[in-house]
Amino acid sequence: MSETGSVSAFGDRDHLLLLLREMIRIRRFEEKAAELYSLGKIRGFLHLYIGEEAVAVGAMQALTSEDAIVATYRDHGQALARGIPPGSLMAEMFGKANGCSRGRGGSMHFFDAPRRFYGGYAIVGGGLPIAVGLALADKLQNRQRVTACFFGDGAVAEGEFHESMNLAALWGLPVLFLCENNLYAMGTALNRHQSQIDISFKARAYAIPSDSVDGMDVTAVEEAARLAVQTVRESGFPYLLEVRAYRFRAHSMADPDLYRTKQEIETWKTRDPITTFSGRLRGRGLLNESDLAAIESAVGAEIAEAVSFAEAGPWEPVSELTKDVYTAR
Amino acid sequence: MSETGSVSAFGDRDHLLLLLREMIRIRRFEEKAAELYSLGKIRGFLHLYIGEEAVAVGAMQALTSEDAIVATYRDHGQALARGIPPGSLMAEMFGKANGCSRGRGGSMHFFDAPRRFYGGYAIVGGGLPIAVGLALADKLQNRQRVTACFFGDGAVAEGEFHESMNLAALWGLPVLFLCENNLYAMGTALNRHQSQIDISFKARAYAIPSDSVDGMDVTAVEEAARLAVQTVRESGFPYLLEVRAYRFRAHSMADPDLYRTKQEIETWKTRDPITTFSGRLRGRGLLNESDLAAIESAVGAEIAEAVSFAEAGPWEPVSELTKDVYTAR
Amino acid sequence: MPATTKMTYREAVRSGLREALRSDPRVFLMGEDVGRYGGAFAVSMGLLEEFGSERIRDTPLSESTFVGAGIGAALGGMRPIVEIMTVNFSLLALDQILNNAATLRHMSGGQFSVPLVVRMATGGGRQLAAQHSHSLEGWYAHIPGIKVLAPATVEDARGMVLAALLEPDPVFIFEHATLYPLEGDVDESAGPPDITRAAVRRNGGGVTLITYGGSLGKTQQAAGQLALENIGAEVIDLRTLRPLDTAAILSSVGKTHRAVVIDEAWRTGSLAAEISAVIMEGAFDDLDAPVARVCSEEAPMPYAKHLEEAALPSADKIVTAVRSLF
Amino acid sequence: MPATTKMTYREAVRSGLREALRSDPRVFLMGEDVGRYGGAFAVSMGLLEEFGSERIRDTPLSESTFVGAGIGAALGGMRPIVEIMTVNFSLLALDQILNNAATLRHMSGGQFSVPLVVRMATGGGRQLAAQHSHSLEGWYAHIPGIKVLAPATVEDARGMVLAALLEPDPVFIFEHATLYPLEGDVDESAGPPDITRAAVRRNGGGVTLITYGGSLGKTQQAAGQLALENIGAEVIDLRTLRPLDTAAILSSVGKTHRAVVIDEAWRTGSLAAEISAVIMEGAFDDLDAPVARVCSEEAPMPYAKHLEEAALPSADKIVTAVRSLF
Ligand SMILES: Cc1ncc(C[n+]2csc(CCOP(=O)(O)OP(=O)(O)O)c2C)c(N)n1
Ligand SMILES: Cc1ncc(C[n+]2csc(CCOP(=O)(O)OP(=O)(O)O)c2C)c(N)n1
Ligand SMILES: [Mg+2]
Ligand SMILES: [Mg+2]
Repeated sequence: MSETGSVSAFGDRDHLLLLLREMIRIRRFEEKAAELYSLGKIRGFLHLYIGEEAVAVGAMQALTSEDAIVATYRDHGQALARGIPPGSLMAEMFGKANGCSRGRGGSMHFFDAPRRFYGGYAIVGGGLPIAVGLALADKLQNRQRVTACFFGDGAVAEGEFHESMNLAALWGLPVLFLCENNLYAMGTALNRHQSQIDISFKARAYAIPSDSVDGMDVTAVEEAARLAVQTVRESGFPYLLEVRAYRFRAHSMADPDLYRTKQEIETWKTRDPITTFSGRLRGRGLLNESDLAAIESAVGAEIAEAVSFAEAGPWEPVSELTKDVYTAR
Repeated sequence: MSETGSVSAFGDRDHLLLLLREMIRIRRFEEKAAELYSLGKIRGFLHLYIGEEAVAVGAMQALTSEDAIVATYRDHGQALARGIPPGSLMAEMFGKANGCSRGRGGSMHFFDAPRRFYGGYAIVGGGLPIAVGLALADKLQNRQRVTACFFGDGAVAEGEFHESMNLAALWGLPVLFLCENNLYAMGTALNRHQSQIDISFKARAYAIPSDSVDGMDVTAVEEAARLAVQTVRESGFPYLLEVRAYRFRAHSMADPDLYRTKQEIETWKTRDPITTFSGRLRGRGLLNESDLAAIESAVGAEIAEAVSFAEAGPWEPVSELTKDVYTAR
Repeated sequence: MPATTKMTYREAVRSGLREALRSDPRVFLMGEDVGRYGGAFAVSMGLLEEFGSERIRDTPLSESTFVGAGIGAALGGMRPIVEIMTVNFSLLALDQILNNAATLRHMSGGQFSVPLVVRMATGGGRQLAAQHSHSLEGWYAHIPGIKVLAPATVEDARGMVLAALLEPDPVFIFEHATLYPLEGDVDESAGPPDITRAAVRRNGGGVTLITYGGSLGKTQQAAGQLALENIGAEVIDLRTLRPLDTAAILSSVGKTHRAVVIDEAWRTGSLAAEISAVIMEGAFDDLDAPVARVCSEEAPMPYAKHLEEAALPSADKIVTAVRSLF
Repeated sequence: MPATTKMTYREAVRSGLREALRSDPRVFLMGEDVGRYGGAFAVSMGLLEEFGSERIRDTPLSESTFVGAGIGAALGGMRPIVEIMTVNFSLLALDQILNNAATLRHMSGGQFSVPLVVRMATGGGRQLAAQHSHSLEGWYAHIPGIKVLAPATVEDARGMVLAALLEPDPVFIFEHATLYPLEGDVDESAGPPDITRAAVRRNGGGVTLITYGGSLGKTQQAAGQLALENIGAEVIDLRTLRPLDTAAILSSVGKTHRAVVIDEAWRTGSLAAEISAVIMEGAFDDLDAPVARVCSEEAPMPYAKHLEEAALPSADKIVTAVRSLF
């Protein structure tokens, strides 16, 4: 039970409860998604974020609605924390036309133009150049926006990580590179895919400022993200933030999870970002059982509603299969 | 006129004269190639190494005939220093069947199996993974060989540089990554293609040992290369050697060379690796005019012979165009 | 009669890999998660335990480099088998494939050869959407200097691994991801099959259905339906997509006078177009009707099941296409 | 009558770029050496001086990332023109092209669009050997979600830049490197051409010759030779390779009853195969002879001049192919 996490650094109790609620929303949303996957309501690949909720929730606090997000295939947490309605996400996973991508993307490809959520990318590393380009567009149009680009530790091995870091730094582009280091790329542990495992250190090869932070501690992530975003916004220069976390579930629903020990997973679970944070809040008298019950019940209702929204949603007509391959003229 | 270069570090006068002769061979070979290009005897792309002779000559001293070479499209110097007969190279550039690649590769694609010269690669960065694989084959077969991989500063920006460094270090593969940093990638200066211009420093992102050395000083290059190769051979681990040099000629015969000043070129020419080295040898009484004349005349004869060899070579019959697309069974 | 074993396509590939690893010390397997994880499709499950981490090598996410390293290792005397998890990620390695693997022998005047085997899963049908459902075999079949195999049966899944390793040049094996659970009987003592020949999977005189890989099942199904309509469909499984066994195609068309090509790729510029052109050039006078193509709709693959189904070839679409020729 | 100016193909592209840069502040150009160097083919010479380094951006050697950055910049409201020095290097960016540029509009349910223009030099014929002589337009034409243009004339070289920038979706322009010195008359006041239509470059009733880009000259030459043999060749310049103007192809074949497709790519799996299949499907009954293809030999391109010439299509080969149809 970590006692190092700061609890009151970011404003008032309302904000702290918001952080907690946001993490719980993601957790419950995904537990429901897993259940619906078993029922065959959701298909394809499903990558759960459970255990990593503090990363997206902490990071999103630092961004404004003007900023842009580039996400990964593990994008439920990123999308929910960004404020995309859970109904729209659930409907997407059902493949319904009221989904955030009209049911065409599924779990891996959430898009939401109003919230500047530029998509979950399923080719590992594929989102980084996109983020560089979005930031370039901002720079060329003299907008003080930040583009936050999420990617995993596995993506760091891809050439595009290297190219994107170099280009963003060379051109002075406002990108927050946010590495969700959960110690595994599928079944391959960090030290078996990186010859040098300190990811934030790698930023020096590009003269990019960087930091790393405990991703199991939501306020620590928020603090680090605020500093990072502020640095990017003021300097117009990129920044690499490595957030060290752990996924409690398998890589995807298809993964038998044979490459790590139960013991390792259990040890990490003692650092569950939700229970440790709610424990800290409780310990400081900021949260009691009824607060938690209220949160859980509101979240439960929200998710039930999301499922109903998805269930009720229409299927895109087959006649529209090729619609939007090109813009209608 | 640099006085810092060591002159006698590597053995006797014979060796020092060999270094000089090797550089002169490359210089004269390329001057002849440029002339033959104007005459239309050589076509396609021609990338001259003039100014960078000390790099290949110094580096090759450290390698044995068992070691492997992966070269670039700017491969004349690399090939000559490796000991491929100039006739075979010249014939290749003529497109003749007695060329080192049967006339199919031209200037950019020299190959020579007996000397383990695995080709000039014309896709920038494309040779690095090949070198990693050659080293992997050595490791898996318990051979104590080194694979030396040449590439330019421009290649450092490509994703394959990053991926190859990581993989070679992760797997502990005996690759000498040899970056010929001549400050330009075509018309783009180092500081306009790299956000952080210290190339040898980048090795730290992979926990790879590295060094950088003055590429205008042949004995300095030899010394650094010997240390690097010894390290690789003993450790079975990769090493990055950055060799800082300058090309006196344009990028290729097609390049009007508008992106750098005459002044800059002239300043670098005062550090010509051949004249400075012969000056140093002379200053220490190791070289006199007749030695130099003898070298020049031997080299001149060798190159004249190479041209004759090329001129006399046969054309590959058109009927063999598709030969060796696949192995004949 | 040889003893056969019932196994899945997945197990058959593994059986081929195991035999190759046992019989030739130069053979090794590398790719993302082929070791500890057991392979994204569980193909290599157990191989790490049997052969150790020197020969079953997990790679970082670096497709261009580990494919290039496979080329280099082949140049260096090894017989690497590289697994690219799926064809979708092979785009990142396409430069190494087209510019190095495919050129080195020819460009070096025959001095060097690249005996490399690359395996990858391919195809759609699993609701994986636009970035994970490609069928790019046709692109690979365009490249001189490489060979392209597409095992459609459990037997070929095993045998083609062995056959590929006998080749002195780069071979690419495309395993359709929906086939992994498919069951069949395999003779594990059989040697490598002849990969120069297409296979006639069903005889018929009324129409030739030409297909490969993941579409064979749908095509067989369509042939069954057509039989009920008294149309005898001959089903050709191309097996090797480069070089094509054009003789097999032309001889069947010479008999049936009609042909439909079934290919999961997008229609325009598909391998199906090549087959159509080959028939145009080699059997024009034999044709009683134009060669038809059943391919995927020209759109990024949608996630939703009904849309994906509508996008892909199906037995019904094949039957409809055949009917249109009469 | 509009005033025309004599200029090279290279200058015509530059003229198009300059007009685009002048008229729309969202337009910018990026790529390797487009600035200080003036472009590997001198296309962008002078643009850095006129428009400054914010709008004429030299990139590091990072094809995947600067193409991806073009996609991102397009998403962000700009109108990027990305130059990939040559098609040979575009393989390194193909993942971004196929998986991102081509999919984002569809996959996002129409929310996002990618108004990106990518230009690249293509083709062989300059003795640049196996890694620098590719013709991969056919691969690009396979990709739904993008458009593919191949200007074969000096006028189109200029006009297509302007037309591409009017498109809301990604457009790829292939400039055959041997065309840059070609001279022609251009009306610089002309607006963007209609890129939905192929062009009939020569009328004739005896055979349809279908080609594009760098092969138009050879095809015209062949048509001239055929005229001497009293074969009237109609020459169709496809201009847009995706989507294809099939109506133009079919209507000409409906008239001539014979067709030859000329395409510098390797034959198997070429765009020429697609054209042949399109004619098979749309004009089977019109054909008096099978559609023939004149493509490159299936080998990595050799450096030696006589071998390269033997590998590439030529006017002679076209004439021979046409003769074989009679
Ligand atoms: C280019 C590419 N190669 C392989 C894959 C298959 N794959 C999907 S996720 C994954 C692991 C990625 O790990 P990481 O970047 O750490 O993200 P995480 O899943 O841990 O969030 C792999 C190998 C892919 N999607 N893209
Ligand atoms: C992938 C790729 N992109 C672009 C090119 C075109 N090109 C050829 S050489 C070159 C510059 C390379 O610079 P560097 O690596 O520093 O080598 P140098 O020429 O200076 O020896 C470029 C851009 C190429 N051959 N390959
Ligand atoms: Mg991870
Ligand atoms: Mg350089």
